[in-house]
Parts: sequence; C-alpha cells; structure tokens
Amino acid sequence: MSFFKKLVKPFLVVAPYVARSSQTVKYPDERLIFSERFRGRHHLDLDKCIHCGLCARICPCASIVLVPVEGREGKYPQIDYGTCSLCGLCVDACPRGALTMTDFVEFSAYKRSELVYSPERLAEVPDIKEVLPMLKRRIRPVLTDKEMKYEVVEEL
Amino acid sequence: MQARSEEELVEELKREHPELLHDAIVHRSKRVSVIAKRERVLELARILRDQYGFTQPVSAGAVDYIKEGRMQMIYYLMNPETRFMLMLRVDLPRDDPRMPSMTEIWEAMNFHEREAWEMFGINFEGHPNLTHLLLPPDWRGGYPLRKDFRGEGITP
Amino acid sequence: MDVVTLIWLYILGLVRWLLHEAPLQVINFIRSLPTLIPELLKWLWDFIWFNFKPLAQIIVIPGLAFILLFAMIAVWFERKFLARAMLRIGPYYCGKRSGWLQVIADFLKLFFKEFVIPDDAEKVLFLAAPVLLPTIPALAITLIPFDSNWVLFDAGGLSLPVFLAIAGLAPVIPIFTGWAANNKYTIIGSFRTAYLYISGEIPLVICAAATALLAGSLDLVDIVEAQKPIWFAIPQFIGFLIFFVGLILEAERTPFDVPTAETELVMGWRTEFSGVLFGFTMMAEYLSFLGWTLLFIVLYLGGYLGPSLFGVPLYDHIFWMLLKLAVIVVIIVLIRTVYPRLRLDQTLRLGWNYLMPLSLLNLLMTIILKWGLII
Amino acid sequence: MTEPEIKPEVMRISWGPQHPMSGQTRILIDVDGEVVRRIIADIGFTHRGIEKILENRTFIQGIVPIERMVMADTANIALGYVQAVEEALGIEVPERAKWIRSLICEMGRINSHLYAFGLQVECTGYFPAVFLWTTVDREVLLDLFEKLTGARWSYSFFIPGGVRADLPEGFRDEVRRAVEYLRRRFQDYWDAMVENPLFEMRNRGVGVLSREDAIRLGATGPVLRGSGVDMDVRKDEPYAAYGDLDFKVITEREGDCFARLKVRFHEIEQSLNIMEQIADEIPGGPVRTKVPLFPRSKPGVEALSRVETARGELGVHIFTDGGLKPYRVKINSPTLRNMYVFERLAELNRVLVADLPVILYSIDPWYLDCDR
Repeated sequence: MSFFKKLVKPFLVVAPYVARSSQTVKYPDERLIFSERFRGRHHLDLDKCIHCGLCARICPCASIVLVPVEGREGKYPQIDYGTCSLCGLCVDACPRGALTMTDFVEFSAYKRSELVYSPERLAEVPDIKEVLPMLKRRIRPVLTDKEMKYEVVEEL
Repeated sequence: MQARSEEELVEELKREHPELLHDAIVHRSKRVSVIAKRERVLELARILRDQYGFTQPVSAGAVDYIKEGRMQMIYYLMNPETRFMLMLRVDLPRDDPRMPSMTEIWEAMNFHEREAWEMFGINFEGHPNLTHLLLPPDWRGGYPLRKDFRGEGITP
Repeated sequence: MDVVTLIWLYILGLVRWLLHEAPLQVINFIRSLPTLIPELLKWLWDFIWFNFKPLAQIIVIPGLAFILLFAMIAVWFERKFLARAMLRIGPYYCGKRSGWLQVIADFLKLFFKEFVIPDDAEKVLFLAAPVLLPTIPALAITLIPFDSNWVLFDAGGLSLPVFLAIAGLAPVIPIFTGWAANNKYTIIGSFRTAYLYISGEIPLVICAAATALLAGSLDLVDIVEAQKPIWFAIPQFIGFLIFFVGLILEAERTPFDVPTAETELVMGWRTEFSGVLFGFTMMAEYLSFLGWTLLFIVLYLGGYLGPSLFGVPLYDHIFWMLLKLAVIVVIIVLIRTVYPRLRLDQTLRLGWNYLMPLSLLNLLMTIILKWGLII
Repeated sequence: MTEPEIKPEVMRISWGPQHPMSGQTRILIDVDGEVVRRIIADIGFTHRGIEKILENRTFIQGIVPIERMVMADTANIALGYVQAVEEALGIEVPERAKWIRSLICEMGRINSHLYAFGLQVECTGYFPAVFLWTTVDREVLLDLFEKLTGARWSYSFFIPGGVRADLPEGFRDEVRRAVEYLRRRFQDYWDAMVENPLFEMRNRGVGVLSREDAIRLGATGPVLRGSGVDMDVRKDEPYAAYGDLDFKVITEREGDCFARLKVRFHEIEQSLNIMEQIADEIPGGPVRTKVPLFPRSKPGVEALSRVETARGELGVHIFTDGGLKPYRVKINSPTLRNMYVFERLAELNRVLVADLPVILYSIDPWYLDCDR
C-alpha cells in the first residue's frame, strides 16, 4: 500500500499551504525597508567631493562623467542610470566618501535622457512620499519559524 | 601505469616520447602542461588518453600572441582517477593556423573547436561539422578574438 | 409572351402599386400603432408566463447562463486556489481586492482581440473548430437531469447512450484542427488527443453501462431515482474510482492534460488559436469538464437527491446537484496543484492496462450483484 | 549554425527561443512520432563576447561583467575570476576573507539549486506548488545577501585581496536561523516533490547517462556526480576555506534525471552544514589586504583557477602582458560541456518528446554561461 500512501501524502503536504498567508508584498501600497548597506540610488555630497575623477575611472560601465556645476568651480560626477549597474565600486574608490548609496530603486523614466542624473539632482534625496504617492506603510521581513512574516514598521 | 606525482609524469613523457613534444612543464600540484608538435599531436593525444588515463575532456581554447606571430591552442584535459589536469598546448604560426582536429580522440572537443575556428580562424582538419557555434550563421569575415580585430563583418 | 415583356409588365405593376396603394398602407399602419404595442406586449407576457419553465431551462440552469457562469467561476476559483497553494494572492486589483472582475476582463480581452489565421492553414476547418468545440459538451449537458422534471432535452428513455454518443464526438475536432492549423506542434498534439480519448472513453462507457444495469434503465432520471435508497458510489466503488480517474482523463485536467502540454508542445492542438478562437477553446475545455463532472454526479453521487439524514430523505432539489458539483471541482483543482503531468505512454498504459480490466471486473460484479448467481 | 540535412522519415521541430520551456536557446529535434531521434543544440543566442569585454577592462573592473555570465550563481563565478587575478598578480588573501568567500559561495549554491528545482519541477507539467515555494525560500537567502553585500543578485563583493566589507554584527545568528528555517522547509520539498509517485514516474529512468559516457562526453557538476563520479573541485583542489571545512561529495549511481535531482537535493544539505560551520568557527582578523585600485600585472604570467559552481567546474585562465588589463581571459564554462552531453543523450537512450524538457532541466543549463 506504500504506493497509495505516497499518492495521498502530497495532498497532506500541499493542502495546509492554502490556508497560509501569502508572501507577496503589495508594492505600491507597502514598501520594504532594505538593509543599510543596500546599493540603490547614489547620494553625492558636493562639499566633500575633490573632483579627483577616481569614480569615473573605476566605473566598469563608464556611466560616470565629470561635469561642471554652475555656482561651484571644479567638475562633479554625473551618473547615467541607463548604464550604471549599481556595483558600488565608485563608492569604495572615492577617497573622501562623497558618494554614498541610498535605498531608492525607483528609476522609471519616460526617456533615456531623464535617466542621466546631474550632480545637483544627486545631491538632494527626495522624500519617499514624493516618489511613491500611494504608499501606505513601510514593512520589514521577519523570519518566523513557519514562514516569512512582514511586520509593519511605519504607517504613512 | 599511473604516475604517482607530476614530476614523474613529466619525466616519463620526456623520456618516452621526446620526438612528439617540445617541452613538458609542471605548474603546481596536479597541474601539468605539455607543448606538442603540430604534426604529431594526434599520436601524443592518443597516448595521453589510452596510457596516461586523461580521458575526460574539460575544454579547449586559443590565445593569440600577435607580437610573437603565433597562436597557441590549449586543450584542458582531466584524469578522473588521479585528478591531474593536463594542458596540451599546440603552437600554430599566425599566417596558416591549421591543425588536426581532436574530435576522434575526445569527442566533446567538438563544440570548443568550432568556437576556436570562428573566433580565431584556426582550421581543424577532420572536424565533423565545422560551422558557427556562437556567432550568427550569416557572420561575414573577421575573427573577433584575434588581437587585430577591428569590428568588421558586423552584419548590418 | 417572352421573358422580357413579362419583366417589363412586372415593373410597371410595381410602379403603379408604389404610387397608389403604398402611402395608404403606411398611414393605416401608423394609425393602428397605439393599439398594436400593448397587444404585442400582452402576447409577449403570455408567452413568457405560460412556458416559463422551458425558457428558464434553456436560458438559465442547464442553458447558456449556467454554462458561462460556471466557466467564469471555475476559472476564477482555480486561479485563486492555485495562487494560495503557491503562497501568493492571485487576481487582486480588478474588482475590489477580490479579483472577480479579472475573469470578465480576460474574457472581454479575448473576445475583442484580433485573431491570426496562419497563412497556409485550412481556413474553413480552422475557423469551424472553435465554434464546434463548445457546442458538443453544451449539447451533452442538456441531457443531464437537474431535477426530477428539470430535463431540457427528453431523449425518450435513452439519455445515457445519447450523452455518451455526443461526448464521443468530442475528440474528432481536435484531430482535424491539429491538421488544419498546419503547425508541427498541433499535429503532435492532435495525435495525442486521439490516443488519449480512445484509451479513456471505453472504460467510462463500460462503467456507465454497469450503473445503467444496476438501475435497470438507460434513462438518467431513472438512474437517479434508483439511487434513492443508496448512492451508486457505494455498491459500485470500483466503478466510482474508475469514472473519477476517467473524468480527469476526459476533461484533460492536470495529471493527464497531455494533448495541451505547455512545457512540450506550446499549447498542443490549440497553439495556433488566438483571440476569440482561443477564448472559445478555453471555454470548451471547461464545458467538457462540466459535462463529464455532471454525468459523474448523476451516475454515482445521486444527482439531485439530497442526502438521507438518519433515514429521513431531505427534499431533493437542484441545490444538491450544484453543491456536489462544487465539491468535485474543488477536489480536481486540488489535484492540479499537487501532481505533475504524466507522459503520453504512461497515461495510455494507465488507460489500457488498469482502467479497462477494472471496468470489466466492475461490470461482472454488477451482474452478479443484480441477478445473483443465475449463470 | 547551418542546419544539417533532414532525413526523409523524421519531422524536424525547432524548439526555438520562442518556446515556453526552451530558455534562450534553440534546440532542433528530429521527431519520429513521439520518439526523438536526434537533438541538435543551436546555442549562441545570448553570446555577448565576455572574453573580449574582459580584455578591455582593468582587473577590478572585470568583476562586474563576468558576474553577468551566470546570474543565478554570481558568487562562484566572481570567485573564479578573482582567484585567477590574485594568482596572476601574486596577492595574498587573509584567512577571514576566505571563510566569508566560502560562506557566500555556499549561499549562492543553495540559491542556484533552488532555482534549478523550480525549473525541473515546472517542466514535468504545471506543478505550481513547489515552483513558487522555491521563489519564496530564495527570499530568505536574498535577504541575507542584501544585509551582507548590499545587493540581491550581482554582489561584486569579491575583490582581489579579500572581500569588500566585514560581516555586519548579528549576522552570524541570522545565518543560523536561516539554516534552521531552510532545513524544515526541505522536509516539505522532500514529501511534496521527491516522494511524489507521479513526479518519480516522470523522472526515473529518463535520460540515463552511464559513468563511462559521463566521463567520455565531459559532463560536469551534478550531471557527472549523478552518474557516480565523485569529482568536486572543492575536494580535489581546495580553494578559499574548503580545505578546513568538512563536507561530503554527493554521488548517485543511476545517472537518470531523478538521480541528478537527488544529488542537488543532498548538496543543499551539505551546503547548509557548511554555512553552519562557517557561522560557528569563522576566524577573526582583517578582511582585505591593501591592493591598489588599478593593479599592474607582471608580463607573461598565466594563472588558471578552478571553482566548483552550482552547475559544474568553472575554469578561468588569465594571461597577462604586464599592462593594467588582462591580455586574454579563457573561460571554461560548465554549461557548454553539459550541453554537449545533452546533445548526445538522444543516441544513448530512448528520448520521448515529453521527456525533452525534463532532461534539459535536469542538466540545469544556463545559456548565458554556455554562450559567454
């Protein structure tokens, strides 16, 4: 009878899954909080930058170009997110730590030229509500013993 | 007769078949390389497979030394019992890179030789179907991995 | 009087009529309108009131509304249930977070999408298939008794063989569509349909014959009435199991959906259908599933008979039929989440080596059960 | 690839890149009814010329393109390249960095094997429960990667000379909890999938590869170990911290699709044990030695590094000419070897049309790795 016992066993294993809560994050309504090392959109600190261009030379995808910024002398990095692969080598290469990475990943734009972020745009980091107007809450994954639960961290 | 250590294997090869190979070197533990003469490479390969137990073909590829005017075809072989890796190298002049195909001895070299043919232009005599492996069938001219490749032959 | 003069006279007469009588008749018609409309309405109301029951049968229960509604609910339920088994949500945004509008959106999209006919396909056969496909199971469903007097098409005491005959037609269409669509995948898919139906159909017919034997009549209503003391699932347990496996095989549900195996044959014989053609074939798949499930309920689970609680038979009503249908659909969808798909040769081996002899054994046992050991 | 001529009695089907289960490659099959007479793998659809790209990238820049070769298992691929660079440039790696490298490689192996499960289950017919479970369980590992390296898939975390950052505090017991969670999850996988009689019927005795054929045709990874050959680079030439980690090399004898699946299954258990060992006994010390951003190489040096990725043994052979960029990088990709084995399987045993995706995904091909 082991064949029939085996035949029935998958039923007993899969059936309880139907009762479990779903593991999906309902993105526009809720958004995950990533770890603090997360490599998202860059943030450029214009004061710390000493225009050495190391970030432009180390970038494997050649997506960093030094451009002048009016009101300040010297050239600052302009990042083209169309080709950038978010590897973070530029953050390591920067001697003064002017380039850091935030946890924004919303890069969608209508034209490729909009993906080229100028140094001024890199300098200020928009608030999450501007980027995601219909955002309701921020959640963080917590691993319980049976499944991956999402606990609400911050209600917007 | 399975040689115990790399040095014995190299000594034995040099003693037994000096006329088949130019040189035999030990790189590090379990890694030996043999530089064979182009005309007699088939015999050496047969000996290596039958007597020395190098029956597992790992891979094959070529290197283009443009300054010295030669190309080197490397066959990576593995002995499943002693776990030795042997690199069978054949030097070919750059002007007529011709070489007997190894597919009768190690059948799996079929793909790698086709790739070496389309990337370097090395002509393997006796290969069952020497056609393009990675490049599109209507690829016209130009061997991409040669050092003097300037991008011609890209289909419009 | 040759033809030309005849035509000429006819035209003259026509012109004279137009000039003289036509305006008169139009005026009379307009003058009589105020009395005509209420009379028309009254006739319509009498028509509906008098034969309300057949109209309800045609349109609602075994008719069009039930078929479409079942197809939609089954699709929605299956997607939600599978999603839950996969720890996700399933259709979510359409229809207030429950996704019930999603199915309607899909059907509308399919019906309004432009369909493509492969250039050297047999146009007539290719377009005929999606029309014929839903008609056969729909035709078969009309024979199912939903209540003691709720049978749409009275086949005069032979409803079981008529049902099996109509349902037996079903495999013919995929075979010629496979050839008509002029695509290598569809040809393989259609051959697979042919193998599958032959191996699946015969055990079902034998088991159905066994139940008819036990009930003593070939009419589905009598079979259901004969199940009043006890449902046929218990005396004929082997037949019950065979018919259940055969049902999944006929309706091409997951362990046996070999002809339309997406992973190997793209969509089997349905590969070339797109747009409304695909919509019809998908609906046809759910209809044949509905048809065979209803027959399974009628033959083995006592059709519209309510369960007899402590010997007191509950009032038999359509509700029991639909309840049993829901339970069976849930079980079959659960089977879909749990089992992979069998290969063609394994399915045929199951059909010929296991289902066939078992169904013959089942027939033998019914004969013994029915007439004792006369022979 | 020009198609070989078609014999009259067979029908040639192009199992093209536009097929729901074929991935980014085209497989031409000569079908006689339901039996597949001949398989011709027409690879090359995702050929990006990574070997040419690497010749124009400096040593540190080369890490990012080579990771794109196998996105499911970027850790092992990057490790192969970085070790070759360290050998060519003569760079030392501190002990703690080796242990962190082994930890990430094992997590990447589990991640890749889970992905392989999902595909192998998916191609035996729409068997949705298990495929989406693997996606959910990979989430656990991806969160660990995100905490440690900052990225979920392409970490580019290995640098010639060590790793880019140390373990965040509290990471080690998170690894222990994840290992606990995954061990319980695999009990469910075993019941729902491997013990499933229908799944076994579809996989047992299908695509059998004998031991001699596996060696002769140059199979590698779980395909080779599924046929009974216990070749594993982590044991033959221990690299990173595998020298002082104890784990078993899993082999099965039958060599059919079911054996390959079980090999991957038990390999995950071994990887989980390794992760636990590393979480308990990782030594202290620096994580990275001082290496200039644009290291210069010595002329005429060559270095071959062999790494056991989830799909098999990867060899990266770097030749240097004293410049800032490697002169030539030869990549011995595991999937190219397995694709040749897949092509010869049609002659070794009886393959039906329905078996084709099952065999193809028991080899766990990654076409980008095979096309380079």
